[in-house]
Amino acid sequence: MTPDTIDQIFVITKHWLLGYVPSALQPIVSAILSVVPILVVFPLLFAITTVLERKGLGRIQNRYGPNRVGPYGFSQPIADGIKSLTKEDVIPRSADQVVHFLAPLLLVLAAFLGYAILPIGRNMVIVNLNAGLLYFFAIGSMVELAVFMAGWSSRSKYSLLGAMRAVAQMISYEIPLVLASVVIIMATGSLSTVAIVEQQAHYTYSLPHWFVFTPWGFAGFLLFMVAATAESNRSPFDLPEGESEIIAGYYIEYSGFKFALFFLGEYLGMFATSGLAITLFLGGWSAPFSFLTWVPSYLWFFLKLLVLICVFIWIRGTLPRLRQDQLMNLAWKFMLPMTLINIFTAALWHFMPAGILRWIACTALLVIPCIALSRGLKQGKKLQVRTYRFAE
Amino acid sequence: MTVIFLILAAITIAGTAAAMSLRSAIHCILALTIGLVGLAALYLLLGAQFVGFTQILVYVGAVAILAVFAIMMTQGPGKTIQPILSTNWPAGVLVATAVFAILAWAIHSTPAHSTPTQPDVSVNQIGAALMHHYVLPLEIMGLLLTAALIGAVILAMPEKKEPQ
Amino acid sequence: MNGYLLLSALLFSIGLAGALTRRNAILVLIGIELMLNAANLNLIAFWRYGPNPAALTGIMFTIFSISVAAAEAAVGLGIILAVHRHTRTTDLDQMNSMKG
Amino acid sequence: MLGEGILKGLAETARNFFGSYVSKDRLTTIQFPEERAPRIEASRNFPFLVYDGTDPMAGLRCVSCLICEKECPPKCIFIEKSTDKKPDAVGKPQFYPSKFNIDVSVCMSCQICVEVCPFDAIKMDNAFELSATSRFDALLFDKQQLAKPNEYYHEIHPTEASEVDAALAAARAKAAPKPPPPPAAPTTETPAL
Repeated sequence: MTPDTIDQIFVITKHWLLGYVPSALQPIVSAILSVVPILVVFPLLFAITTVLERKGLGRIQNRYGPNRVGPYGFSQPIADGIKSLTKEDVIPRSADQVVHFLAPLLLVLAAFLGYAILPIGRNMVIVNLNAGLLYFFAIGSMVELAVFMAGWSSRSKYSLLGAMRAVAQMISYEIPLVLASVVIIMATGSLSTVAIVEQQAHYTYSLPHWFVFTPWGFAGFLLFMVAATAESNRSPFDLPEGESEIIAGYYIEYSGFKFALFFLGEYLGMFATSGLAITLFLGGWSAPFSFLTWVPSYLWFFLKLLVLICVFIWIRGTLPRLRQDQLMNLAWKFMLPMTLINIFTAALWHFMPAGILRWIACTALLVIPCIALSRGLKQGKKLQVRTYRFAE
Repeated sequence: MTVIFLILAAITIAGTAAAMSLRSAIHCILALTIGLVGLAALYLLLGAQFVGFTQILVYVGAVAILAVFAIMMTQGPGKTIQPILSTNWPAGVLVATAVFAILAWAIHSTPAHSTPTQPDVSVNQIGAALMHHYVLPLEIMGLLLTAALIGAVILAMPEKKEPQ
Repeated sequence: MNGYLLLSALLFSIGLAGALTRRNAILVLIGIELMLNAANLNLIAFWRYGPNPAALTGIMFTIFSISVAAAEAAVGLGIILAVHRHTRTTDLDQMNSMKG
Repeated sequence: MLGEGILKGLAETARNFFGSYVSKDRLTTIQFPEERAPRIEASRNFPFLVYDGTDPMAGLRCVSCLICEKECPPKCIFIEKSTDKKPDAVGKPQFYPSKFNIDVSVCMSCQICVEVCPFDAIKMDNAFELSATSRFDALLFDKQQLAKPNEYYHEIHPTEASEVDAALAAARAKAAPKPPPPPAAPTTETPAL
C-alpha cells in the first residue's frame, strides 16, 4: 500500500466499481459514484460541527458543552436529528403553501450544488469545469432567492424583516466575495479550481507556494473570510436571525424537518465557502510542507476545513453582532475599496521583479489604505461617552 | 441529444408562460427564475458554459431579486383583486401570435444546416477575445453600467421636498 | 438548429404577449427582459451551429446583451419606483395623463 | 492599532477555551445529579413535623393547637384534633393531631407556621426532590410522611436545632419540680440531646 495508492484509494475504488457496470450506464453511474460520498460526508461533517460548535462555545464561556448524550456529548446531533424529525411541522394558515415548501429545498439544493467544483483530493473533484469559480458564485447567488422565498412565503412580519435583512446583507457581501477571488484568478490565469490548486502544490525549500503567503493573498484571504461569514449569515453578521430582535428571522415559521433543513443549508453553505477559501488561498489538498506530501491529499483538505470551522466558532464566541448600518458601511465603504486595492497590488506584484522590494511595496500598498480607510470611517462617527437618561 | 433539449425547452416554456400568466406578481417572478434557469441549462447544452453561468449569476441572482424588491415596494398590503390583464389585451395576444407565426414560417423555410462539431471554447479564449478584439465594447460596457448604477440610484432616491 | 430557433421565437412571442397584455408595470418589464433572453438564445444557437464558431462573436454579443439587459432592468425599476411615488399605482392603464 | 479590540477579544476567548481544559476552577458548573452543591444551612423548602425519641407517633411535639392551620396564608395545613391525650415533649398530657396533612403543592414555604408554633413542633425541611406522578394526592403529605426525628433536624439546621433543644430542656427542667408535693412520679425523661 504505497502512499500513492492510499492517496488515490477513492479514485481506484470508483474505477474498480465502474468496471462492473455495463458501458451504456457508465457515465450515469460514475456521476452517482462521485456525488454520493459528498452527500454522505458533508452532512456528517454538519453533525460533527454542531457538537463542536456547542462544546466550543461552552468552553469559551467557561462551561461544559453538551456532555449528556453519548460519550462527551458526541451523539448529540443524532438526538437533535430525531428531535427535529419527530417535531410537528406547523405551517401557518396564511402561508403560501408552494413557495413555503420549496424554499428550504432550494436552499439545500444550492448549498449542495456548490460542492461540484471543490477539489477535495488529488484528482478527486466531481466535475472539472474550466469556469468553476463562476459556477460557484452563480450557485451562491441562488441562495438569496431561496432566503427571500422563505421569508416572504411565511407571511409574517418578523420573517419578512429577517428575509429583507438577509438578502440585503448577502447581496452587499457577494461583491467583496467575488472581487476577493478575482485576485486569485489574475494570479493563476484560470477559473478552474483544479488548476488553481495545481499551481499552489509546488514547494521551494519545503515551503508551499500557497497564495496566502503573499501580501495580496493574505489580504484577499482575510477579506474572503469576512465576506464568507457574512454570506452564510454567521457570527458577527447574524443579523437576519437576531434572536433578540426578530426572533429567528426568515425561518421563524418553519418547524420540524424544514427547520433542520435550513440549518443544514446554512452549514453546508459555510463549508462550501470555506472549502473554496481553502482551494483558493490555502492550497486545497496540498500538504503544508514538502516532507509531508506522503500524507493522503484529502486528509489535508478536511484538516484545513476543520481548522477554518474552529476559527468560525471562535469568532462566533467572541465578536458581538453588528448593527445593520455598521454591516452595510463595512461592506460598501471598507471591503469594496480594499478588494479593489488588493487587485491593484496583485497586478503590481505580477509585474514587479521578485525580491524584497516587491514585498515592501505591496504590503505598504495594502496596509496604508487599510489604516487610512478605517481612520476615515471612524472619523464620521464621533463616539462620545455613552450618556444614560433615567426616568425621573 | 434532442431528449434533453426537449425537456429543457419544456421547462423554459412552462416557466416563462407561467411568468406571464400567474395572478400574484411574486409568483410570476419565481416562475420566471425557473424559466431562466432552464434557459441557462440550454446555453450549457449548447456548449457556452461561460454564458450559462453568467446568465444564472446576472438574472437569477440579481435581476429576479431586484424585481421582487420593486414589487414589494410598490404592491400595497393584501391581495390586489383588480384584473391582471390590461383593457385591450386581445390585441396584444393577436400581435404576439402573428409575430410567432411569421417567425415560425421564416425558420421553417430556411434550409437546416448544422456543423456537427461541438466547438469547445475555454474561458481563456473568451477572456482573450474580450481583452484583445472586443476591448472597446468592454470599456463602453463598464461606462454604461456605472451610468445605469448612478441613474437608477438617483431615480429611486426620494427627492428632497423643495419649499414651494 | 431549427428547434432552438423555434424555441427562441416562442419565448419571444410569450415575452411580447406578456409585455402587451399585463397591467402591472413590473411584469411588462419582465416581459421585455424575456424578449431580450429569447434574442440571446438565438445568438448562442447561431454561434453553435453557425459557420465559424471559433470567432466567438455569438458569445461576446450575448455577454454584452446580458449586461445591457441588467442595466436596463435596474434603470427600468428605478423609473417604476419614481412613478409609483407620484401616482401611487403601478397600473399602466391609469398612467394615461401626461401631466406627470 | 487597527483591529486591536478584535485581537484582544479573540485572545481572551482563546485563554478561556484552553484555560477551561487546564485549570478546573474556571469551570464553575456543577453536574447536578452526580455532584451536589454544598447544602446552605438556612435553605428551606417544605415544613415537617419533629418528633423526639424513636416512635414517630408518640414522640410528636405537635399538640394540635391549630395556630399554624389558622396562620397559614395559602391554607395548605389540615389538622384533626385527637380525643385522648398523651404526654408532650415537656411531659404535660396534651392533645395530639390524629390527622395532620400539608398539601406540598400549595405550600409556598413562607415559614410562618414555624414562627407561630409555640411548641417548636414544625420546622422547615430542605429536601427538594419531591416530584411525584399524580398532581393531587401524591403531593398531599400526611402525618407519617411529615414526621421526622429530632436527629434529622439537627442534621439539617444544626445551630437552630441546638437552640430549640436548649429551650426545651430548660422548659422540662422548669416543669419537672412543679408537680404537687407527693413525690413526682418519675416522668419518662426523654433524652434531651
